Amino acid sequence: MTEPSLHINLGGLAMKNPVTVASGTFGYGSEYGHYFDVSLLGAVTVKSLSLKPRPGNRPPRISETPAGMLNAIGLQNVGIDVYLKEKLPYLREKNCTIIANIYGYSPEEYAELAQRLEKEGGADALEANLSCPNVHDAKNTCGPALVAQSPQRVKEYTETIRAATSLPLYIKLSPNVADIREPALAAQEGGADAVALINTLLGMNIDVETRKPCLSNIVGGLSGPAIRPVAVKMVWDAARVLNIPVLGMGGIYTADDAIQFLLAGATAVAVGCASFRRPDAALQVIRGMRDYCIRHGIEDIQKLTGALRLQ
Amino acid sequence: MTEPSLHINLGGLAMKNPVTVASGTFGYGSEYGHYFDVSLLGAVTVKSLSLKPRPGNRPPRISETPAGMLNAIGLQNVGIDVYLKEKLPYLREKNCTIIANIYGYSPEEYAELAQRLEKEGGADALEANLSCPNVHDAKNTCGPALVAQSPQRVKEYTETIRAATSLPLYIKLSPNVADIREPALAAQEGGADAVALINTLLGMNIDVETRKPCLSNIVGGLSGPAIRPVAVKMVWDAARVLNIPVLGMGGIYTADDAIQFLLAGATAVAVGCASFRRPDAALQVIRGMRDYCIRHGIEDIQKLTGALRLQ
Amino acid sequence: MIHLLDCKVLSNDEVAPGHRRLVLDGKAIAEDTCAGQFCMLESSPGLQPFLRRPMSIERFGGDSFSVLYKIVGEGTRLLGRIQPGDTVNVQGPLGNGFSIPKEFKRYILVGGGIGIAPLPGLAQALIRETGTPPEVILAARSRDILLCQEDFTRMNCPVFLVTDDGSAGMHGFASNALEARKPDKNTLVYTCGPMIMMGAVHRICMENGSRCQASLEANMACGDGVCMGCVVETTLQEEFRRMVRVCHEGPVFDSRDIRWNTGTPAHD
Amino acid sequence: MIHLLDCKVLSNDEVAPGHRRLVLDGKAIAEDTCAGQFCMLESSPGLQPFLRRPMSIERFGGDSFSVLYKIVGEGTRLLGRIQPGDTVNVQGPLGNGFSIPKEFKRYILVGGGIGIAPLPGLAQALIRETGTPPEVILAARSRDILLCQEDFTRMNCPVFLVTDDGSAGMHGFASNALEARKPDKNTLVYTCGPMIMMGAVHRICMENGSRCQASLEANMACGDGVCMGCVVETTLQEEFRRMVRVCHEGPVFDSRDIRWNTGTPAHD
Ligand SMILES: Cc1cc2nc3c(=O)[nH]c(=O)nc-3n(C[C@H](O)[C@H](O)[C@H](O)COP(=O)(O)OP(=O)(O)OC[C@H]3O[C@@H](n4cnc5c(N)ncnc54)[C@H](O)[C@@H]3O)c2cc1C
Ligand SMILES: Cc1cc2nc3c(=O)[nH]c(=O)nc-3n(C[C@H](O)[C@H](O)[C@H](O)COP(=O)(O)OP(=O)(O)OC[C@H]3O[C@@H](n4cnc5c(N)ncnc54)[C@H](O)[C@@H]3O)c2cc1C
Ligand SMILES: Cc1cc2nc3c(=O)[nH]c(=O)nc-3n(C[C@H](O)[C@H](O)[C@H](O)COP(=O)(O)O)c2cc1C
Ligand SMILES: Cc1cc2nc3c(=O)[nH]c(=O)nc-3n(C[C@H](O)[C@H](O)[C@H](O)COP(=O)(O)O)c2cc1C
Ligand code: FES
Ligand code: FES
Repeated sequence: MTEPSLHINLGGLAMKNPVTVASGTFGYGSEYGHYFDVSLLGAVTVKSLSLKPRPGNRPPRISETPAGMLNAIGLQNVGIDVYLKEKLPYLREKNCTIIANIYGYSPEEYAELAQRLEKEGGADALEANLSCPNVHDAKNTCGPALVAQSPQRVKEYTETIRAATSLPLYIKLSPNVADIREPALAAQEGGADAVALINTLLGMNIDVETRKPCLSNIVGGLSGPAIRPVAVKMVWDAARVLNIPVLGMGGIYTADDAIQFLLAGATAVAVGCASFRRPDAALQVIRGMRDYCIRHGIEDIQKLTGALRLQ
Repeated sequence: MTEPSLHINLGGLAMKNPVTVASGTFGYGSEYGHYFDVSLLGAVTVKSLSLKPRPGNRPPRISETPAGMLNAIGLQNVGIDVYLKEKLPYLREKNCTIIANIYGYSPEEYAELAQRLEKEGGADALEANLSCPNVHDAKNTCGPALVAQSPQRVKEYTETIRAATSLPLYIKLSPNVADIREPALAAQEGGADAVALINTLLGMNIDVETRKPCLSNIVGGLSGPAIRPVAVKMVWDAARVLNIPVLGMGGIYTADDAIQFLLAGATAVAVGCASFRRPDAALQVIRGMRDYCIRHGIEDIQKLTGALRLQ
Repeated sequence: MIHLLDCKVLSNDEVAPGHRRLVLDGKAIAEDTCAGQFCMLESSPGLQPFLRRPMSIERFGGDSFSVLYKIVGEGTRLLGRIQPGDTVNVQGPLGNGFSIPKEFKRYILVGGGIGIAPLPGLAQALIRETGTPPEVILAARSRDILLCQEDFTRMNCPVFLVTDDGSAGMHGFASNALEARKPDKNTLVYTCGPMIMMGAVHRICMENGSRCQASLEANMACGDGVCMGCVVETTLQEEFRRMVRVCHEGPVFDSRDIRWNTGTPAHD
Repeated sequence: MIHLLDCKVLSNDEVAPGHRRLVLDGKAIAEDTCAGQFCMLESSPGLQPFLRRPMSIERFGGDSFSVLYKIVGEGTRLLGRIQPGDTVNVQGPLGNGFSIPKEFKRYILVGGGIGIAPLPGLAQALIRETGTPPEVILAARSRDILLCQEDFTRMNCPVFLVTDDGSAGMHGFASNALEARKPDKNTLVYTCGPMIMMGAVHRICMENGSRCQASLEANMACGDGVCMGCVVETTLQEEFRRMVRVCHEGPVFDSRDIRWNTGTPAHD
């Protein structure tokens, strides 16, 4: 059989295959360059960028859990200036497709980040992280603290960012909601080109010998294979009501995992903390998807999106 | 050192130790009688009872996931009449403390179940399951479908059931909410004696070879060690704002897991699908908690509730 | 009586490509089991996989019993790595085995693939109860995975082979082979194998007025009647018996009680 | 150069109660490593545990290298069950090892418990670079887990033992033994062991004007500078260097750069 087409288009971004990496799990791309040619990825998604560098939370920041991990990094990142000067050149030289994930303290900060990244050629698409569970102080938060938990705020933030850029704009949402369709539709109404699902689930781990939380921030975000069923369900829910595509993620480790997300309705997927376990996990996912297409006689991988059989 | 006291009181119910089993994972108690003396449990919580017997959902109903499982049983149960006639005598003869979990289609059905169970001596406490993810048809639901996802409805249901019984009343809540404190406080306001956290997380698994959902109901509830960090976090959130105790559950497999829940603020815990893996899991949890108390010089296990060290 | 035992591994040898026999030291289980019952094995002491694996008890007697398994996924792959001397936690025997009513003239066993596992034990019991070795139809994809053939020939059972690819015996399916054996209303057929095969065997039996006992498979969590996860749909009228548990009411059912043409059985 | 290799297991023997040495065939890693670097091992091919385990590279040379490990939890327990001939996936060498400035007169190695692992390799490098065997303080809870003693005596290093329970050498802690050796401003101390021990060693060094390189531990997810999970707090002023990655800027740090009295280091 002929080589299957793996090309997809994610809300205006042409990708040579449906696989990117999840923000925060692949650094700025170059870190994994010694394991494989990162330009083979459909896109490289970089760690959340903020206007100023951020030191992040105090350690310990990670804790292992059954088939997963908690993190409370707190968005430690180099900031947009260093990114543009020191990290971007590698990605551009390699000819990578770049999704820049952004984080701000207000709609205006997001807008400024978007504007600068577009103007200075820092990204081919933007993913606005409205759902980081680790930048608030667990001891003091009260009420739904994430923008992504309020459809109204998702819409406002999206509109503001939308107005600032013509790059493809993805809104990254949190699974810590009663109904993922509400913030997803709000992002669509606000002008997003796609939604990215899911960020980590809020979680907590305690060392019973010391009786202390395993993370200095007390709570963190749960990722890894453990959460995959939750993520697939949310993609399935959202994809059926949206007109814009879904970038699916959460626990993808193998090509089969990734294909579950496509069948549930995702147009593209991101490999997250699986890269920590297998630095070339994303590459293996791409290869496995290609093999799956050949084995199942699928000429164009886009045919898999939403192709769940209910009968 | 002297034998530690494991006694606790869960919203009016005296339990000889803080360990019960999660509804739906221990049948009606007698099933596990050939593995150990089930009266050693702090309490036996029985499978959700409805007014009429229910056949449940079509198979397949379970699907394994990383460090967990999905189920979509759909509350297959013998109904309250058969329970009272055929199941209860075993538990009473064994002298078990009984928590009867109830499920109805309306507040009135819950109230009727509560009333009959109290009148006919069918329970020492009641747990109202307002959070079963498997009794709705995934294809047709729209909007938050669970009572437990609406604080307003939680309060109404709780009030109605409260008015019908003087038994200790626990309200079992769903993790599929943005902020667990809202339904927890609503249950408290409605007159609950405790809240039970958490029911399963909504999830989905797909067989990529057949492209079909692994469950005939498409979506199901995720349980097992995979969800433990999510459950501990919710217990921690709820316990800090409630005046009533919390019955914690979700992924408990070992005594250490159970102690995490106590430290996070639970007064008692339930061992769920771990019993499928190890029929005597709950017994081992009790033994391990006792050993922990001895090792740590804790004379009264109630001292562990909320004893997380934040410094 | 159901036991929960740490069993010492006596051997774990390959018997055909991708198929192994795990022999376990476990007197209590060996003594209390009968043909067609199964056990739940821990495929690893860790959390992955989380659930036990259901396996038919193949041979049993004395202090030990065996399971014959096919490596299909993570759990069976881990089972395959177990060494003699290791310990495996086993829960069993579980479920209801085959029953042996005496009023039939012919007994035919139809095993497909790894579904053969409980049938040698059944043949032995039939010989004991009826005095006559049953006829045996062994079906497999191809010749190298036709299992247990010698067990049956040793018991003097007439054995009929059938393979999907014609590499041994008749070319075709188990149901074709059964049809060729002309079962009649004095025939009791026992079958274990893929659902699709058993459905076909059931239909041949119905067409010929034979009776059929089928040993079903289903995804299981507890294996012990508790979780309600392993049900199959029946043809029974009472609402209450519309869904029966493979682990508890089964795994062996009268094939007439099963709704064979239902939507998505777990493994077809 | 960092490699991702499937390494064949050459041996995996117990060296002390609860401690083993895993010797792996892996030329690329053996060639590219230097004392104090580490690797990330898969403790099992399955999903549990999910993360790799960081382990110092102990011995290296020719085609193979080893890790010396203590069994503390699930991951190391699984490592302990690995058999010669099995394959382990290894990522490494990672991090920055010890550096050997030549301006010091005395070099003292202080290893506590399993923290001894990278020190024989360091002693060898010091002998190569400075011509003199360094002094070595070996600390452990009790005599039966004092590791690698022969490695040092074979290299003619003066070895000073210290145990918590007095069962061998001096009775006390590593820092007491170091104090007794009277380090001065011409002394460079290298230390690896529990955080609490290294903090005490650091203080003794500061009190005596010595320099100290400490090899830190932290929970790690990627081991390779990506996840930002393994940071420790530094005393450095620049906001940007307030948190440094143990896996990338470390694991070896100048002890003055580390904030030793901070709240909850992962393992103290
Ligand atoms: C009563 C009974 C008796 C059985 N006897 C045997 C036997 O003697 N020899 C043998 O090789 N197999 C037998 N099976 C099938 C065996 O249980 C599965 O092949 C095995 O569970 C697959 O596990 P895995 O991890 O390798 O595969 P995976 O596909 O990775 O398993 C994923 C999940 O699906 C379940 N599953 C997968 N295949 C089956 C199946 N065919 N039936 C039930 N659940 C399945 C697993 O238990 C697990 O929960 C029996 C099944 C049942 C219900
Ligand atoms: C750079 C570095 C080098 C190391 N070198 C060695 C060595 O040579 N020999 C040796 O025996 N140990 C070494 N360790 C510690 C070793 O990594 C842990 O003992 C091991 O990860 C424990 O895993 P476990 O599953 O057995 O324990 P568990 O306690 O079950 O592990 C749970 C989680 O905590 C992490 N963890 C537990 N203890 C430690 C620890 N002390 N340091 C870091 N993470 C930990 C694990 O990686 C895992 O994510 C080193 C650690 C680091 C960071
Ligand atoms: C260590 C770590 C750091 C992360 N940092 C970010 C981040 O900076 N921005 C963001 O949007 N998501 C971040 N995430 C979330 C991931 O992008 C992803 O949504 C999540 O981990 C679920 O996918 P996974 O289970 O495949 O890892 C981070 C996740 C991890 C594990
Ligand atoms: C097979 C199965 C059936 C269940 N049935 C019920 C039920 O009838 N009523 C109920 O309130 N919860 C039910 N639950 C949810 C459990 O009581 C528990 O809340 C959940 O499984 C989380 O705990 P665990 O991870 O320890 O299993 C069921 C769970 C499983 C796995
Ligand atoms: S597997 Fe649980 S009831 Fe059958
Ligand atoms: S472990 Fe990931 S940055 Fe160090």
